[in-house]
Amino acid sequence: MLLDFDKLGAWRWALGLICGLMTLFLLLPILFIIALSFGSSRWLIFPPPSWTLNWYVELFADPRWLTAALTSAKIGLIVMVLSVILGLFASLALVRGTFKGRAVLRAFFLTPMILPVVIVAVALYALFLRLGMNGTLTGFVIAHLVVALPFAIITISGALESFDTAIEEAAILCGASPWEARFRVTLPAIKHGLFSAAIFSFLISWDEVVLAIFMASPTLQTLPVKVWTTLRQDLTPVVAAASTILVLLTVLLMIAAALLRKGKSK
Amino acid sequence: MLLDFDKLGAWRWALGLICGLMTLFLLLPILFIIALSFGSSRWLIFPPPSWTLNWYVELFADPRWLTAALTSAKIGLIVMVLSVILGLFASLALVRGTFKGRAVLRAFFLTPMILPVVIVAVALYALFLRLGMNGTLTGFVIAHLVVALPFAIITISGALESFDTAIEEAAILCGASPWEARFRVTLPAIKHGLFSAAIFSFLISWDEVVLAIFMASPTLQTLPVKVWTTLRQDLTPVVAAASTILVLLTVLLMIAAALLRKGKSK
Amino acid sequence: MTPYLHINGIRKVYGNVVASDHVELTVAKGEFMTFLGPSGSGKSTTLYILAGFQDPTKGDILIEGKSILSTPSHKRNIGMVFQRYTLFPHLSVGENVAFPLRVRRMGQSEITDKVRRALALVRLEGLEDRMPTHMSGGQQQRVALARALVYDPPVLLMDEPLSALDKKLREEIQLEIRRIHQETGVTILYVTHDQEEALRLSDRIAVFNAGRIEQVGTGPELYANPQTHFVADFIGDSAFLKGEIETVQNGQASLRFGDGSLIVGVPLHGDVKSGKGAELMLRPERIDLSAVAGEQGASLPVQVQDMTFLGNNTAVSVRTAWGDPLTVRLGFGHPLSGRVSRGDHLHINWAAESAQAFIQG
Amino acid sequence: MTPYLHINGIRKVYGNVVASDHVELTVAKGEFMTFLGPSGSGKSTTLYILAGFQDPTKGDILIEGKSILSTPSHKRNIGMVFQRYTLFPHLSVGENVAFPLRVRRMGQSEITDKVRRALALVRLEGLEDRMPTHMSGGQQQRVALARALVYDPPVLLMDEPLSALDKKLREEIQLEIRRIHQETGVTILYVTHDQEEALRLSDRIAVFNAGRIEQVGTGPELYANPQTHFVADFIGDSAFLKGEIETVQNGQASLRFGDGSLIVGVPLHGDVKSGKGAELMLRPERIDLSAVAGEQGASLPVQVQDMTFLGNNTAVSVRTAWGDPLTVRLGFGHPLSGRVSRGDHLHINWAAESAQAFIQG
Repeated sequence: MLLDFDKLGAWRWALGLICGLMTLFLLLPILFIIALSFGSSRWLIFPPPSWTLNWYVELFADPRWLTAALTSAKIGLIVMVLSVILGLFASLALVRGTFKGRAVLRAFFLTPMILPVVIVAVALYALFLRLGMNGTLTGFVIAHLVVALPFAIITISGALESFDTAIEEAAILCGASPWEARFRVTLPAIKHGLFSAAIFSFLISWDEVVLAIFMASPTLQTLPVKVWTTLRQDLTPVVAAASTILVLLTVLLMIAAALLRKGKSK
Repeated sequence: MLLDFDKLGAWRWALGLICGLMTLFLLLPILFIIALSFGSSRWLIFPPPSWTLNWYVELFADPRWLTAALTSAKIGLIVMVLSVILGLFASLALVRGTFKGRAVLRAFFLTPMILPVVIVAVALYALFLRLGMNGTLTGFVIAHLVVALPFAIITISGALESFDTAIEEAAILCGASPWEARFRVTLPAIKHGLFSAAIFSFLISWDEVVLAIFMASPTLQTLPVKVWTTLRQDLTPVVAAASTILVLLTVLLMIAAALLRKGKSK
Repeated sequence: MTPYLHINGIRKVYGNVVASDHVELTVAKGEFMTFLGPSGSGKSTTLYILAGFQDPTKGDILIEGKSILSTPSHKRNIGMVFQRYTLFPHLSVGENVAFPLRVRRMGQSEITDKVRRALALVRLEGLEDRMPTHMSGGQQQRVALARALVYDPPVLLMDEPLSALDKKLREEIQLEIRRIHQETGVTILYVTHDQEEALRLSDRIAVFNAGRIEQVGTGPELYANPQTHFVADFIGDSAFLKGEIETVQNGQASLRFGDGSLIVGVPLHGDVKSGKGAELMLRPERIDLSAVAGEQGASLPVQVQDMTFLGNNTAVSVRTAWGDPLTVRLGFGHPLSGRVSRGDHLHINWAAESAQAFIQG
Repeated sequence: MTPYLHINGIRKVYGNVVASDHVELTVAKGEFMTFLGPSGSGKSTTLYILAGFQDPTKGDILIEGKSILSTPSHKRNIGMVFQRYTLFPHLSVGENVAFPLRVRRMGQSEITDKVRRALALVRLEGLEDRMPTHMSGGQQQRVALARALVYDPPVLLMDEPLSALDKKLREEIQLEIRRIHQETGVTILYVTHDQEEALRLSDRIAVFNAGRIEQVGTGPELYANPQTHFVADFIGDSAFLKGEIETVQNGQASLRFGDGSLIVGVPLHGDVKSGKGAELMLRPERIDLSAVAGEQGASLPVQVQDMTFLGNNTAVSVRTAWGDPLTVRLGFGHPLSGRVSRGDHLHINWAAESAQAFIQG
């Protein structure tokens, strides 16, 4: 109550400065790319002389882009399912278990979050070279699962922690077996956490580029890799169109996740 | 109390499976790289015929590696300082302010976390092309600040939210001016949050590779970029040595952050 | 009584919500004044306005005749103890208490001396080096009290400082607060929702309800002579019986009840024009339960519903002939104690002057 | 009394901590038994062992002579209401109450019928479609009660079910629980730390302290005849005066106090060999304050320290000649009411048989 906007004083200016910088360096360039994807100039002249959907037509006509997008979606969906299932089991053991070394195990599950992604990529690449898994769908899924799982575990653990075990105990005293209680009471109660974990896992895979570059083969690459490699060769408005689609799906899914969280707090 | 390890049952097997997979795909490859960095074989034969520190000697002797590491450290430190300062101001406004649009502003500050990093990189690259800032230290700092700031804001906001404003009010009624109260009471009380934010911000910059590749010039590149480009040309044990150093610093800083958090909860 | 502090028609509106309205009160120097009321009744809002954390929508606050509204919080020289624990977590107990003196740029030797005396006042001598996180809630609130008093503020605000403590500790610190009030002579404004705490501590009590002060007075005054139904209900146990006003003469009413009983000569509060319905208020300890109607005073027949042994007394739930429930307490040694059964037809008797009636709103 | 439920020498150890020890109790069918004690006294641990959430380190639990320890929780057919709100958040009130019947694979028409009757029992008729999150805490605990009773369990466990509710609501639901106990005849084991709640509800009370049962009995028994200092202190108000044992005869002691006063004929509890020190326990409502020493019974001179008006009585803090403090309550109409001043020299008088003495441990 000490700080309403009229009394912000110096904060007000600092806040304005940060907003300005963020808008300048983050939002404007991305809006700029989105605008270019609808612009008629092949040479990315801004502002565009006129508006067109040509680059989207070109994008969808090119089977390589479509294949990349489908690959991304396929990998993302598999990662999502595995990440939620494994994350649920790991979270149950971490949150509910009383065995020793629980803290160590939890730290271990979160290591992929803190290791430099380029090192994870190099390490997985070296392993997959031996196993002959580079350029395979399995390789992609495992690589993305390794980075997505910590987020799924954090999200599901959080939901489990805020779920009072007394409710599960009540279900058991009501006559439900421990397994029945978990399936009929605990899982429905943490479903928002499971949905969030699913969305995060999909997005992490959908947006990931470093690991994907290492895993990719000429015949199997994800959308971010295709954007990356195309950019390296040639700055065409088709890349802007592909980028726009990537951003669009990301933002839509994040809004869905936010609405989910809001629905839960009601 | 319903689930101790002896009663884990099926969870136990699931947990064992996940641990096994994570160890196989994450920890082993990284330990493997660390081992290779001490192995005597130039051709990365495993297990190494004998142990050596040669690759570290070579690494530190090569001025390009040293320059890259210094560049990484310099950028990381600048990003750290700016991220904590800007993060503190933004958090104060977001947590304490009562103005309208606070939720929107908070969502805006967190957008860099959710946008695909390759798109952020493309967008910043396009902007910096115009501004002539690619390959400059300023460019690097701004790019990394954009991705580090959301984490700093989350960490500092969390610390501020768990700090009871009544304590600040008590300081004011004791005779401290609002600014004096903030500096003598609020800042010391959230110092753990500030330290965490500093460590996170530094690490994000230290480990980041996608933005850095776009910003890099032949004369100015960070350690992850150097690892990346060297790898593309030639798989030498020097890369393994550099990777080991990257991982080591990351893990040390994360342990420091964890100890900090533990000290706070005491 | 010299009006040292004057709360002059304070009104505070948040959006569409009126948090307090027409709050008017004078407090004498050295008085212990308690704001008593349920949560949301405006008592804390009034305290926050005094502290300067909020500005009133209307009205003024005067100390010794001068408005303090334009003085910022940190220059009002007012002490305050909060409901939540507000010790500075990174400072030791000694440094917490020294804080108000440090911001006043006092010399070190004077600070050391004053801190020692303030800690002695709250009976925590020698704990200067303890950290707040290693103290119990009761000790923390004592330190907070020492910190609020170390700079000798003329006015001390206390916002439910004991509500987080358990009963035994609360009563212990209540005694301490009373002693400290007597020793220092500071003017205290104390907010609580606990009527027993208010009765224990205060010189006078202002009863808040729905943003307004319903009545101000000493504890015995409020108990013996409540002016409104709310005050009668909030302070002390009370039973209310619904009836209709038959006649009113000299502020005394005759009430007719559902079974035709007539009770005469009851002091009546409220605006008679607003209706014929009224409630008769009885204090349980002034009601006597007996097998026959009392010869003097008033009496009504009742039937016993339930008995509960409560240690030092037995609560007997009875019901009047027209169905209103009330509870009578039989103390140890009462002739009927242990001889009442469910379903018994008995009488409640009371002295006419101990009852009051309130017009139904 | 047929011993329907038998808690046979339960001991529970967590690591180095003994949570409960030698807990031995029999409960009759349809009895309302309360476990009363401070937190950490082992009362909840005993309840959890009954529920099957924990296994005892030693001892057994028998229902109708058969051990239930090897039966898993979900097959014990026991009902339980928890301290925290445990309604299933994703199910409606009706589905919450139906849950125990669904896991028992009961037919839909029977379920509908039983749910309606269970909700009627807790006075929430027709709220089947409400979601738990849209209900008050009191309503949620009523639904939890309906869910725990819908499958007619012979035993109902209640673990401080009212502790999160405010006083008024608590008393209201206490009445409901009493009524439901009478209507259903279920055997109830009720855990609480609130002695008034225990006295209101229970047929018998088991007083827990430091993992053991100190005494079992009806409320009036425990109040009139506490066997230990702890029980005397925990149930009802009491004052303790420290003295030394002069002589003991037939279980009755003569006590000598600091000022030389001798009080004779006090029933003595505890092992006399363990020391000469003893504490005299007096119930405040059995003490009379007067200007002169009583002619019958026992008497001690005291000096008035402080008075507090508390509505239906005035608490007078007095101090004995050797400095022990105690509080006497003057009810309305007491001859000294309103005539006591600080510093007055008065006497406390009591009937000899109303006091008890406990050996100091």
